[in-house]
Amino acid sequence: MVESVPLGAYLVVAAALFAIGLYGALARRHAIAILMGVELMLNAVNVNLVAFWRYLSPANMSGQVFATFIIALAAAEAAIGLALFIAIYRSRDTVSVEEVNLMKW
Amino acid sequence: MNVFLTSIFVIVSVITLVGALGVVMARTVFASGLWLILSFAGVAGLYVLLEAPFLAAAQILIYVGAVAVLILFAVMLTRRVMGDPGVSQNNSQWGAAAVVAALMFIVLSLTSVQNWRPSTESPPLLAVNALGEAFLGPYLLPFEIVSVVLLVALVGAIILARE
Amino acid sequence: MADFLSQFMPAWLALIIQHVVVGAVLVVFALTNMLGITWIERKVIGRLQDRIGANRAGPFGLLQPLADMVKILTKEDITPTAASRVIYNLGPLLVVPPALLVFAVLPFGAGVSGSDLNIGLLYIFAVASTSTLGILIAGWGSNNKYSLLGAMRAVAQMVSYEVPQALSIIGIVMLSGSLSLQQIVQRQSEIGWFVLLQPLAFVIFLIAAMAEVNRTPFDLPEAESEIIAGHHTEYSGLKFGMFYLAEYINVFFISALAATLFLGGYQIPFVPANNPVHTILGPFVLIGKTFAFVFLTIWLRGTLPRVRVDHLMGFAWKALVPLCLLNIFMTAVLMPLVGLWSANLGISEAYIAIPVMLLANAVLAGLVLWWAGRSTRRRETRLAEQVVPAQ
Amino acid sequence: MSFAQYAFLVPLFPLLAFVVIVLLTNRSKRLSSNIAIGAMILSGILSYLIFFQAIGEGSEHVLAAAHAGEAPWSMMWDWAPVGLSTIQVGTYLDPLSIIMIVMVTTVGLMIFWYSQGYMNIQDAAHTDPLYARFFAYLSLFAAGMLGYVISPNLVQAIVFWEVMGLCSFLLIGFWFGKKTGVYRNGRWVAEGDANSNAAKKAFLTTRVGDVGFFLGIIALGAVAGTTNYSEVFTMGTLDRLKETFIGFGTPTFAFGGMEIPAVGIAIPALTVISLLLFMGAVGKSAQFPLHVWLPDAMAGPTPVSAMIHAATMVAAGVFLIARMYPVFAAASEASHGVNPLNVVAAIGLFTALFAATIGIAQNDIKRILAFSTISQLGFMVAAIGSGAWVAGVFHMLTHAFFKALLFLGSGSVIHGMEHLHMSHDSPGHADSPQEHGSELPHAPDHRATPSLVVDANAAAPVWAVRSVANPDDPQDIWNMGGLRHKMPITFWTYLMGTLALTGIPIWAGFWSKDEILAHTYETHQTFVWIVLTLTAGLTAFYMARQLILVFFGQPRTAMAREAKESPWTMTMPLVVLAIAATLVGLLGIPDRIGNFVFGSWFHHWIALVPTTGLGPEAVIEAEAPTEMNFLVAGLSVLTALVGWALGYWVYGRRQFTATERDPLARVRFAWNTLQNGYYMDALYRNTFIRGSVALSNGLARFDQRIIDGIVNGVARITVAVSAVGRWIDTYIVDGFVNGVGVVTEEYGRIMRLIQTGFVQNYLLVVFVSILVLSGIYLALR
Repeated sequence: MVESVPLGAYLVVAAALFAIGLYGALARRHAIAILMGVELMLNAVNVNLVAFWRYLSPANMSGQVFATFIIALAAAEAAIGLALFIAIYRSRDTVSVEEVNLMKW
Repeated sequence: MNVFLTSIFVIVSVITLVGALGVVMARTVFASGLWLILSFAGVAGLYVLLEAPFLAAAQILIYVGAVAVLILFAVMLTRRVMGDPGVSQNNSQWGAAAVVAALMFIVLSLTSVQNWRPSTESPPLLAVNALGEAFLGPYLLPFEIVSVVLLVALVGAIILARE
Repeated sequence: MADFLSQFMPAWLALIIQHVVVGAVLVVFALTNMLGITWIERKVIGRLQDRIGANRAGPFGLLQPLADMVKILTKEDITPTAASRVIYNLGPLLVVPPALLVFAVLPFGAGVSGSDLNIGLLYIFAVASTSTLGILIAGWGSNNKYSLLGAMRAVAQMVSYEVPQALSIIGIVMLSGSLSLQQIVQRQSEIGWFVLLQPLAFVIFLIAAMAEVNRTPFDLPEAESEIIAGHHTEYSGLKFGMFYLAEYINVFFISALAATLFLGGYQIPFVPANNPVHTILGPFVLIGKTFAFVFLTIWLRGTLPRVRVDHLMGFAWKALVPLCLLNIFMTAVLMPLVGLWSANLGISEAYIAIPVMLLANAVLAGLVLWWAGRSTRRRETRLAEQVVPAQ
Repeated sequence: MSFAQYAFLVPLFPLLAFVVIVLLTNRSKRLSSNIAIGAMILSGILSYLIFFQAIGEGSEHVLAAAHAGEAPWSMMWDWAPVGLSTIQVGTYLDPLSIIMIVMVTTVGLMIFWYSQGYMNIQDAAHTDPLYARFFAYLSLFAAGMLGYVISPNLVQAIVFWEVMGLCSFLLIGFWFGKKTGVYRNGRWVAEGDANSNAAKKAFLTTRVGDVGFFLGIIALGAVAGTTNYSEVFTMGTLDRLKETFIGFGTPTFAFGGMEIPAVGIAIPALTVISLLLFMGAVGKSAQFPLHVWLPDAMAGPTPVSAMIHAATMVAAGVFLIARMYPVFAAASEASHGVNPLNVVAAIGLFTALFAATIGIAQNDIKRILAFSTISQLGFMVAAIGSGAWVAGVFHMLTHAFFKALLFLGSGSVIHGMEHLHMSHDSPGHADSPQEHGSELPHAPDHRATPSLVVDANAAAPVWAVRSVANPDDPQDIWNMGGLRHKMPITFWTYLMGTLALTGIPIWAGFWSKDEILAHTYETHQTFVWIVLTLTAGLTAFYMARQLILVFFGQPRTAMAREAKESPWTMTMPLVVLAIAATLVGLLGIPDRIGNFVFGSWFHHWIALVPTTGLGPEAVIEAEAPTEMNFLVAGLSVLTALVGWALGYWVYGRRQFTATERDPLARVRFAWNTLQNGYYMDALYRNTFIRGSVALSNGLARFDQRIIDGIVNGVARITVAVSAVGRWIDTYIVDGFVNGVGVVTEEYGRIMRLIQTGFVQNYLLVVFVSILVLSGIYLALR
């Protein structure tokens, strides 16, 4: 396993995933789509954590532990975020972040 | 063996990245959600390749089975039920965003590709048991805090979402 | 097999061929059973309703499933014009794989399973949880508001009942100290079948499993008298067949899982676990136990009325989940004690664990029933007081 | 069989009782109180078994084992890993904590038993509606005290300490619905919430001390690396701490051969820690600046007063000083600047005298006892501060018994006085609005009868001067009289308690008080000795006043005439406690007298100090027991007798009426001062509350007058200058200025665009910045 694929390959894939997620978070208009971008970024981080765990210190479970924490927190974040969007949608009839501008200036 | 695993890795990576691109390119948010599932599944595949089957299963269970469903649910709830694809899905700064994302990718890749020295150890045979011991041993406090955070998120989401 | 094949070809090809063969065997097995179950269901329901059931095609109507299949395959394949074609077709495609994939870890005999993952149970729940996606997509893709509402109901139900289903298993995981299904079965030969140790969990698991696979009394998502036919309103022909197929495979799998987790799986009672007879007879024993559960689900379908939709969620979250948590707590407290006592007394764990756990479960069940009865009576009294003014 | 191994069960039983009562049996009153009492009995039995086991093994052995962290006398479990260290919980049974659990469970059990009668369980119509909850709180409280006493480190200690704080809040405010009022135009007018206010006051006041306590724990943990007693109280740790300073910079540094004092602050660690910990004790044990909560706390039910203010919570503060005595002593030895023990002694001494004088002028039977408690706590604190820590702990022990007895006795008196209200509604009852109305149809009359007077002004002290006699107040000693015949058991037990408190020989208080006095005399702390002896005399005087006005003479009101003896559930605990209050002093009889009985048993039991070594030999006796000094003893007894005689001379010679003024009130100014507790409440109101308001007002005025004045002046000058400059401005600078203005405006308009209120923009900026920074990093690497 370790011989088949170098660590750098995983890191580059994770970097690409992160960059795509970043683009999603920066460029999408729909709040839920932004959330999806953030989820992608979190996944990229997780891939990094697990890859480093596997390649650098497989005996120590810290990498997996933190990946699990991130999964749990991402789930919580998604729940809260979506609940917020639904609440916003109810009161303002839109989930486009450009139109939710009550706090501007 | 080498070629076989390498090609699986390539396939899984391509699935992940294509899924991710689909998320940010799709015309409708619902389609984005579907692509997101593909990407999540690809990440789970990466975990399998990295010999973390527990995380792979957790990824499928939580991301695909729960988060993605939640997102699709929210999409259904926040758009007119049979809504049109709408105007452009991207905002005005998408060009700058693309440049920044590309630069980010370059910077991250530059730092990633170096001469890592992989450890020759293999992961513990009963990784799930080791993980459980890690949670209830050195990481007890973070574990409990995460539990509390989840509980708070649960309550908060219910309060926010109910009318 | 891979070892044998690798004499003639590269190792990776041998591995692929092995996996393909095993997978194909499992898929054929699942499909055959599905056909059998549809026949059994027709016959049993018929008998329960004082009819004879299918008896035209072949002896005892045995060829009826084939006839049904032909009928379904030859129906017109409709795609609603307003529906998004890709998504509409994706739905049925996504429903079947999870139903088949879970068979990979089911132990058919000692050492006989597609793959003995050491996270087997987690794998099952992970894969099973993705089946909701197919339903959601089908509901959305049909572009029909009834389909959508039905799909949302179905998903809400399945997501909710996933929680008690998974929680009811925790006790077993604690007792066997492993997520591997082979190990869980092994453990049951040492400490006794888990149905004796975890009767409450068994009942909860059965209820939640019925809801997971949308069987009566939890078949609201697809029952005709609810929202038309739920998520598969618009589907016909082969695509409807997919849903049909997935549902029956799920019924079979859930039955097999219940048998594996609670009834000792492939084990023959009173035969030691290491007896080689298990390798040969195991699959048949397992199928026998499985069909007992299949019969139970059909029996329930013939007997019980459907749950009302507003009671559905409350039952999962307010009754089953707390009960599961109590069960986990009880198991966690009692099992170390049982280990201690058996070590002190020098008796096999099973002889202490079974009476202790049965007693504890009985006490817990009694308390819960007493409390539920009391609160129900109170609520009724309160309602009665509201109806009749105090004057 | 080692009982000590199971010491964790001692606090666990009451805790379980609390959980069971709250969750399951809340509806069944009798069952709830039985559960609470049963749990207390179990704890008590276990405590006594541990006690006898400890006696069997010898206190030297016990202390050495506890100190070395050996099971069963010291049990530790890891609780929460925090950074590099781990917070531990466990049990630490040294002679001090063993004697404490025995005392707390004994007194607590008596109080639990008594509470059944006090809350009228035998009379269903008058049973307190929150009866079960009361016992739940009491159980939690007992669990808190027991857990605190046996805790092996300060972290566990503060956890249980705060549990006690919470319970004291809940219990003092137990009758939170009860309204109090003022007597106006011949009837009672409801005004305030004395109970809930008292609860809040107690909670907040002790919190002031707890801040110090908490900081002290943090400081100790930071400096010593642990708060486990067995690790802190080693010679090595203490010696290291003596030389440790908290602060910035080094005390001195060398420069070219010269020693130059450095800039910066360095505070000796031990002194700071000791003083901070003492702050906690000051709050909890109601010492001088923070004593104000205790008298108000009398608003709670009387068993609560006995529990909180006699046996347990206030003793927790004294216990803290006794427990941390090695730290105090080490700080004192290190003698960097302030000597913490002197501070302790000074505060205690002042409190003792101060509270005793206030006690003279109180009319409420419980309030007299409250000030007496403060005074006696001051006694103990002063004793520990002046080095007589064994005697101080001994006094805490005896005081717990006789003060619990006195409080319960006063409760019995009040209960008897309320007999009239119980049989038929009183005017006070009818007038006082009931918060709970329909929910509490049969509120007992403790709840309904106004007992404290409040001013309408919310900022006024919760308790204030009794301006007019209130004929319905069952707690006013002027409404009593002659109860000796009505309530004989109460009277005789009360007499025992009074004799013990006033230090009459053979009763418990005498021996402990005398040990303190003898110690201070023999260590030549003459001033301390004189003040404490004087306090003893004052104690005798106000107790004589109370006893005479309550029990002697003729009844002064209808209530007193109708008074009945309390039920046996209340009198039996009184009898038991009276026996204890009489005999418990025998444990500490000095060698010279009691050689043939116990011979300074208490001293030999407790006055041990661990050294660096291991095993029982490592424990040495800290000091020789203080010997009986007949001069000191004789003087203190004489003072007490003088106090009694004065009390009789002023109050005992003739029959008073209920509305008559106190004979001492002729000295009007002094009387009012004392009755208002030296106006401490008013002082706090006028300093801290009004002070902060006044400060803010002053600052506002400063702002308006001076700052604004400066600004206005500057403006005026500017106007003048600009008139001159205007010419230059208009013709020369204008173009330039306009140019600048235009540039600025344009710039501002462009910059405003950055503030889009559009999250994704900000995110973009964040990531651009990250890119720039990482670019710089990569370029420089």
